[in-house]
Amino acid sequence: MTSWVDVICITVVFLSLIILSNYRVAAMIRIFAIQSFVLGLLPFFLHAFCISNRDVILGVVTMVLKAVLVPSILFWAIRHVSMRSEVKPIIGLSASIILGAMIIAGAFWVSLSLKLPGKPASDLILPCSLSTVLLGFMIMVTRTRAVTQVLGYLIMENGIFLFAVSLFDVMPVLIEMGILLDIFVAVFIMAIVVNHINEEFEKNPASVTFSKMGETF
Amino acid sequence: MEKYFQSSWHVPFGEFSLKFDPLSFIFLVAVIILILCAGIYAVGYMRPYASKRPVGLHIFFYLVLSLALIVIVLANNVILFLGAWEIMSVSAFFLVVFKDEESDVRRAGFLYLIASHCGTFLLIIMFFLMASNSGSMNFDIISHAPFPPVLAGVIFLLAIFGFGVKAGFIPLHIWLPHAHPAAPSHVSAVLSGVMIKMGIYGICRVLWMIGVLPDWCGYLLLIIGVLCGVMGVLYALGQHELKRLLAYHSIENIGIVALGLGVGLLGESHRMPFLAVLGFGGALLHVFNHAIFKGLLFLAAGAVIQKTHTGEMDRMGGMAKVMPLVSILFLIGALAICGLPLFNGFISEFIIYFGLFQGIFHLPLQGTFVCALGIIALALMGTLALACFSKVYGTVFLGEPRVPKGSQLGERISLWMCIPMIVLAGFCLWIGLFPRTAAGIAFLGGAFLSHADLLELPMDNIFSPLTCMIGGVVLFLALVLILTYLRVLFLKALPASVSETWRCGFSYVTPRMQYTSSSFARLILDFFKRILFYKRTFPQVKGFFPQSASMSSSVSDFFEEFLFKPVFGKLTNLSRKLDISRIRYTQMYLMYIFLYLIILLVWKLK
Amino acid sequence: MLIFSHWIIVFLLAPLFVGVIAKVKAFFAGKKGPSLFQPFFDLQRLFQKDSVYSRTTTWVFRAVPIICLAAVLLLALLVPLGPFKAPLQFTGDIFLAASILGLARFFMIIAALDTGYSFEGMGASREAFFSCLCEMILFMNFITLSLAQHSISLSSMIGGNLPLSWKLWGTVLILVVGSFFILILAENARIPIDDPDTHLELTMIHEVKILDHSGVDLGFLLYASAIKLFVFAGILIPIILPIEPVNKVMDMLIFLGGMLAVSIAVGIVESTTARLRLNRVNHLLLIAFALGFFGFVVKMWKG
Amino acid sequence: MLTLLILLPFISALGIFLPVSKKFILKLFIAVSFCHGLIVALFWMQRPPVEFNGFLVLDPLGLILLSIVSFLFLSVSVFMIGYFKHEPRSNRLLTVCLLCLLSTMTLVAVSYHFGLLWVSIEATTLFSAPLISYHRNQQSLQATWRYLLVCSVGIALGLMGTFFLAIAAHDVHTLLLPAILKGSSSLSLNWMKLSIIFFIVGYGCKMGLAPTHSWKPDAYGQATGMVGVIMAGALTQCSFLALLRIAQVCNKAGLTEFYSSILIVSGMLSLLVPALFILGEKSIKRAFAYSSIENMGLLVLGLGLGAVGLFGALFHMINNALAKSVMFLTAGSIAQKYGSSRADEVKGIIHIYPLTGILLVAAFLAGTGMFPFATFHSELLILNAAITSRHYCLAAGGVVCLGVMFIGVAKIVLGVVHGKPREPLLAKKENTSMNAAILLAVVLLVGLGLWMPIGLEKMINNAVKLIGAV
Repeated sequence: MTSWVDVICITVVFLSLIILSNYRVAAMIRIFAIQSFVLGLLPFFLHAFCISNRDVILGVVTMVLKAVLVPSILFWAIRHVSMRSEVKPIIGLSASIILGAMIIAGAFWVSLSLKLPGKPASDLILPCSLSTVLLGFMIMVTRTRAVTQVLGYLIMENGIFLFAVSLFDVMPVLIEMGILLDIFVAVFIMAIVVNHINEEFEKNPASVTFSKMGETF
Repeated sequence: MEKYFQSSWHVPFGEFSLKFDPLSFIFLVAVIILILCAGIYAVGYMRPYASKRPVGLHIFFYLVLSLALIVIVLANNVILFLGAWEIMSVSAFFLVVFKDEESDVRRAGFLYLIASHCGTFLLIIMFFLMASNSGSMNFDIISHAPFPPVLAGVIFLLAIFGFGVKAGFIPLHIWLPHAHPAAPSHVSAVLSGVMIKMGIYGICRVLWMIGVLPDWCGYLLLIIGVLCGVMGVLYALGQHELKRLLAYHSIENIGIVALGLGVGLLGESHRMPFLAVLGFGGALLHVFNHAIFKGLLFLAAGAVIQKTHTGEMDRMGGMAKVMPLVSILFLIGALAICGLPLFNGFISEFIIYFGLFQGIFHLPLQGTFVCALGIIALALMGTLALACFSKVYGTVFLGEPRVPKGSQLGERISLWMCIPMIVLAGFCLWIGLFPRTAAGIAFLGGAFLSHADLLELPMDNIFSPLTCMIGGVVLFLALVLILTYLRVLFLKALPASVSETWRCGFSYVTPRMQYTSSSFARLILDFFKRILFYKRTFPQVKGFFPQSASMSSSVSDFFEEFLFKPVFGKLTNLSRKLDISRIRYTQMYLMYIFLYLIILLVWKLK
Repeated sequence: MLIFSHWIIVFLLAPLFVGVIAKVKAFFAGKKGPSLFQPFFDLQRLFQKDSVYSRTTTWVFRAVPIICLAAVLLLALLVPLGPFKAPLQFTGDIFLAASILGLARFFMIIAALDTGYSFEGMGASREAFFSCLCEMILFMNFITLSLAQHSISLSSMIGGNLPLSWKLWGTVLILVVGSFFILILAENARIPIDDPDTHLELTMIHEVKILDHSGVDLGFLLYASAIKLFVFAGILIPIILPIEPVNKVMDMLIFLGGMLAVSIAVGIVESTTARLRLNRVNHLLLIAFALGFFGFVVKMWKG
Repeated sequence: MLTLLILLPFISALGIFLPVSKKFILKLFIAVSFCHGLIVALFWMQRPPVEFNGFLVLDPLGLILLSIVSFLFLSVSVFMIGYFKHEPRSNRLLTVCLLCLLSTMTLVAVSYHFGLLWVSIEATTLFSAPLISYHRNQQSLQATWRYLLVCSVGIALGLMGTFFLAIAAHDVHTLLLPAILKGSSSLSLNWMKLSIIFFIVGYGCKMGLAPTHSWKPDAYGQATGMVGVIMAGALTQCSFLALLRIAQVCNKAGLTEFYSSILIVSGMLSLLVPALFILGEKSIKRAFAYSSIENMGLLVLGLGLGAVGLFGALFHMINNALAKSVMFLTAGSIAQKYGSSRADEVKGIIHIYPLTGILLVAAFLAGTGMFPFATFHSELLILNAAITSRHYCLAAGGVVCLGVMFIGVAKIVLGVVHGKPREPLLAKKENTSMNAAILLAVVLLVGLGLWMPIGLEKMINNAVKLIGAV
């Protein structure tokens, strides 16, 4: 079973890299949905042969929230936005990929010196989750559009989730649900704000650049 | 001589501890006299504003300021002192910005507030250094702890800068010439008379707490005194505005006080208690005297300004005929500030001169040299002040009015305004003619400050010359009386006629052709133009029938124009630039977080 | 009593001193010159004249002659005149001297401004300026002398064994004397700083301030300036010549001889040099200050 | 009791979704704030029992924060009476979000589990975001966006920190605070360190510590005054409570040195950065936002310095909340009167609205730590801590920054207060309840500055003991 966990970890990182190398928003959301689905599988493989209620609940809720609801909110958000693709990433795509690879290497290198206590399900969990978090961060930093930033944030969260789900049972289920709910609501509100920003653009297209920031009121 | 008042005050490190000792006594008396006089004066002075402005608020802040001043001189606890100090700064700020629609006034208030607050920060550090040395916030306990020389030096420097802002030490004086003219006159009197003295009080208190300082501190204070004194009076000479001129004179007088303190410090560090007492005593007496005569001058100037509705000296003239009483009172103040006999300024300057000469005789070589420098500077200050005040008195009160006569009919000067001035003038004369009491108290303060015992010192060495000096002055008065009598005798037989001033044959002469204050000061300012940045601008007059032309002269305050303004401007510019280039992309915000995280990780987990 | 004898000497000899200077100048100009007692005649004439006062002036204008005369009379008491010791001497009397002169100067200046005319203003302005420099010179020399004698009383600073120590302090004293001599010329409005005889208002300093005074007032002022010159010369002489308290007649003779010498020196300087341009005067005064300062430095060097 | 306190605002927030009138919403909000305040006041006499298996505990630290929160809501509710008299817009969303915030902030104050702490802090972020965009214009949306994004990222880092802490506390098998404290000897130090860094950066974002402060001027500049108060006074300090909780663990685990060195650096940066930006600033609210960053810097500096500094920091928490309430409420009242709070558009307030003018000056003096205001004492305490612990350069640098800050704020505020008055665009009268709300805070602040109640001192001392700084 451990090898399945390994596979899931690798897949998650790989999908993050693919999102990084993509500039079509719709495609990015879809890949994110796949990534979340893969992550949702993780609890089932964690505790070999003894799948607890807790794992089932966690897995199902994750899949429903992250692989279905969140992507559909994001699709809803970009439906009103005429742009379908990223306008200009700050760093070019190929450069992003190279940088992403370097970040992955860095994350693995850092993980060398950190030893997880107890007996983890897989030794790839820590480096992979770190890589995903950093890649998500990188997406947020390099992309200029609000939706893509939300995506970056979500990928980061996925990284954290990978870490959290697989490692321990310290958290009561309630708290974990709270965490998931929070993230969901965050995305929900972000989507609304993105939408509002968009409406404001259409009302007043002259000020697309956000040049004058926050002075009045 | 020392009395305590203790009460609990429940704030962190706070205790409501008041202490009354000779040092606070001198300042307390000055504060109370001036506050009362200026307060009574204000009753008359504020009357024209009563319906137009929130005078009630003004009075409230005046009372708060008074209370704060009193608490400052009595406070025996760091927190209490600092609290009262802040209250003083803030309430004085509100008093200064009484006429806040005028941009000059606003600027002055702003400058004052930031200067005094920044000074306070230095004081906070200084006091905490002292407190951490002794482990208590109580002044008495602090003063019992021994200070290592390096710490003492650092504390001294902090005190010089922190209190120097309030006292107006050059180059920290820049707020002073703005704030004093901006405020109403009774407030200027309090500001200049006692508030800036709180800086001196603070320095004295710190000196008392530290005890013996290394001797470079004394030299430093002497140099500061020379710089303040000479530059202050030179700047004063270059002013056209009456109250601004008086404000610069405050800097000069602070310089004189610093000279005295410097001598005292030298005496202390070289174990010459007599010299120390002379220096400190002279300085303290001058503090008191300056409070009195500067208060008088500001009040009189306020009366003049209320009458003429302008502070420009070049638009005044002949006021002695319009307001004879005020003119005499102003003359008394002027003579006192120039350190001329009969009045109190003379006494304190004499003691400081005396101390400097003692320093010349008894100090080592560099001490002799610096003291000699001090004497020369003091002499120069004296004559420059004389030039300055003869200019003021001559142009404002004497001669012909430079503007049409009708424009000088402002408000009547009420009795409320006259009585305080008369009282202050009385003090000038009293100390000038009977200096023994005041000087004795000042020496008591000096002895307290230098931890010396007055009874063991040869105080007669100073008191007997002082008595002789007064004898000489009285003789002079007698001579004046005799000569007046003689003159009356001579003139009895001879007719005296009244006519125009003899104009060497010119016939068409207007009052505007009189020497103005600017033209009077020109020679001296020209001589010092390199350090004063004295500029005169006048257009070339062309043709046979030239159009009207005007000439103007100005002195720019080096430290303000070339030190503070550029630095502040640069900082503001930098800030603007940062703000404009403030990254507009939200990504950058995230980038900072990312970098910060990485840096912390690398730094801490390496 | 001593006070009155001092004043009598001053009243009698001061105008004479002026007369001697005038005589010397006349001699150098190849003229016979007025009588030595001419200043007395002038004063007598002024005291008999009636006065005219300007409408602009106030009490200040009228008070000034009195204050000036009183000031110099007080000053005279601080200075030893030959065998007559100074009646008023105490530690720190130099400050009384300086400040009483300052008081007179203050009133002189404001009286000039009181007339409300630019000529007097001009004079006042110049007086204010040059007096700054003079005061510095005065105090510089006082410092050096006081260092030499360890006293700050005028009588003991210039008296005592000072003339005997020329061997020891010769260089210092030469510098002091030079500096002080220039000071005398400047303080008393003599050529090359000022011309007491001219009536070109634009160039004058002292004379122009008293342009509007007349009659008795003018008399007082002239008397005051004569006494001032005399007293200043009286300060200079004991620095150079030994006056011992033993032999009164001898001392008087030495004193009178010294006075004569000073007046002749002043006369010679007045006759042989031209009046300086106004903007050069401060250079001369600065030179005097530098001399004094140099003296101070040398004194410090010698310990 | 605690559960009730948390649920009360939440349930009333749900109630507002029913079709009720504007007036009713207002009344409800006031009632809830008062009830909340009352209950918190009762807690000062008698601490409530532990609830939910030790998940909800009210200790002195929590009580201090809870009282701050409660007071701020109280004064905002009073202010609101006046504010909505002149405001045509609906108050529904605003009130709902405020009530939810109250609920979640109460949760922050009482949660004794690091996971729960995280959840509640994240929830406060979410509920506060819609408040910033209250004005619904482009800038406010932009500001909201930035706030949301930065804080979410920060919170995500905080989550990682929580997980790292969980790994470090592997042997304890729980994230309940008392359990961790008890098992502090078995904590894995390396993971602890990692977790501390993530905590400080993560919750620092929420607090607005430099260099993660950048959302602050935008958000506070856009938020209405009331929201500014809640955010600057309560929300940021909620995150500070999280840092205090970590400090408890660190001090127990012997990581004080490690922890405080980072905090001192953060604190100094947070003093320096606003000083760099303030001089070019034009808007009152943005200036106050910089002042808020500076105060956060002071808080963490005090925490980092420990001992007296810690006492100062806790005292400063209270003072800062009061000062911020004065500052932002006044700014809000000006912004409502003039439609702007920029120094070049508003002039001479003191001539038209004397009381508001005076209050603004008071706000400025309180914010910069002038004497009769209690901020003076807490600033001094922190500076004193720097000097007694021989951080001389720190004290010197801090003083310079505070000085520049003072200059900057003075320039803006005095420019607004004084000068030739310009008529307000929307001529409105002074409003009693608005001014009363501000005055209340002013009076409290001055009162604390003149006399510190014994009970408060005891409570703070208990809290200091709880943190267990050396």
